[in-house]
Amino acid sequence: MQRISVQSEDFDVGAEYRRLCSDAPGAGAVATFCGLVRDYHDAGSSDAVRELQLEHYPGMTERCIGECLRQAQQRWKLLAVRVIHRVGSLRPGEQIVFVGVASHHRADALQAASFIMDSLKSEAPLWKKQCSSSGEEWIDIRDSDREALSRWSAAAE
Amino acid sequence: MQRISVQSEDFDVGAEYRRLCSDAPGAGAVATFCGLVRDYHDAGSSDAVRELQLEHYPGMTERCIGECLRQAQQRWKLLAVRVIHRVGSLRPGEQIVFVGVASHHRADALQAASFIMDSLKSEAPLWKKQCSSSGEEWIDIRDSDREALSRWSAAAE
Amino acid sequence: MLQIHYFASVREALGRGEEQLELPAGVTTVAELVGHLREADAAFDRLHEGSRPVLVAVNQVVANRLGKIADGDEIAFFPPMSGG
Amino acid sequence: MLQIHYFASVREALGRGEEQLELPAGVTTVAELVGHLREADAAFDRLHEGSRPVLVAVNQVVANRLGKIADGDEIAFFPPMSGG
Repeated sequence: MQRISVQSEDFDVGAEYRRLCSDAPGAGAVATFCGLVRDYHDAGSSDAVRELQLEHYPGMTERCIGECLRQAQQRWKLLAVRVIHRVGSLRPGEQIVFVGVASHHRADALQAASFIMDSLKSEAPLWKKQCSSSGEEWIDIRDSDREALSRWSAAAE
Repeated sequence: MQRISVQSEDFDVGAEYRRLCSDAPGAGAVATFCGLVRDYHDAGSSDAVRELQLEHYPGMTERCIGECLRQAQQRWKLLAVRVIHRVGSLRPGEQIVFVGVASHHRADALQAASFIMDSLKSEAPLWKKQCSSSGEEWIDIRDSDREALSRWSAAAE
Repeated sequence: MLQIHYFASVREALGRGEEQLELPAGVTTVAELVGHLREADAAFDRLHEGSRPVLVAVNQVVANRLGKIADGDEIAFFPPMSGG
Repeated sequence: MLQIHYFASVREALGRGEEQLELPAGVTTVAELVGHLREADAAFDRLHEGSRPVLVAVNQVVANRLGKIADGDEIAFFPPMSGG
């Protein structure tokens, strides 16, 4: 059981958690991750972010997230997975992304949630533009995000 | 900001998530883990579990969980942490344990949640007794739980 | 006919999000299509001189320079992903 | 006086959850206290013959056999933890 949504509307973490539990009645573990818009991008920058614009490639985004989930299902024993990614205009403090995983054992749920976040960040066609008092700027992928994903391929060898 | 509860009452994952967000207003990442009572203990066993009794050492449990959180705070940059562990009589499907972590970046929240679960399982004085049609049985710590915790000490070296 | 999409900084640099293009004669790979577009469009050419790589997807799958292109394909150009 | 607690399978095997004990003469370590209790109580002795280890906490901190014991301490005996 897996559900993927790319949407401009906000989501309710409590409701998503309850749905994972009902999608996976025998689960012993449910891990969730929620990403929120921070009010700065780089620790060194003093510019407060006023808005984040999230653009995506409709169709390909859902397909790429589906491929991340397929890989996660191959590596871990998962009972239910939920991914929501918001697009459009977001403000600091708002929810951007949700990953929820239900499994029998805790290591599967926690590792899969971590893997799904790492892979969708580098592989799903989504782009963030940050608007602050000093102007607008497209955000580049962080080196740490590239490294986060490459760790998983090393672990699989 | 950290909150620890050892209680017989159930808890609301959505409400705990919202409290983590308000405890950590600048957070970019919130990871949660919830453990549920499974209806079997070992995959090989066909005995359906009817009840799980959770006994603890009042005072020492809170102290040990606090020590797990202190270690997590030293290893990762965390903005807010919440742990709830239920005690008393639980039925299959019920929530047993909640760990929630808010941080700036996703790796801190996800790794700390995983570490806290691994360490409280092996270090907090809580014991599970499983009641099924074939009788009552105290559950022993799994080898996999011991290994899960020892991985973290190896990672710190 | 190719259906071409541009996203994010690529879309902004070109001033358009999509267009249709008659499959140019002799173009069978991503590298050949990119070569054709760089010659035909100065703004597209400048994109490839910049520090931010331009990625290509053929029919919604990321492709390298050797990726095959055929009439009717959906092609997209965009910078590295930064979602999540 | 020592305040002694027993938990889980240890509590059930002994049939009691807590008791008070006058600090026995010559007992200054966990190992000496365990030795004293094994001599004084056959059920406690049998616990230490079993396959499941018996852990000891002194004042709510897990102690090894060399851990110090003094009058007024809170001592607890229990099997390995299995919470979470």
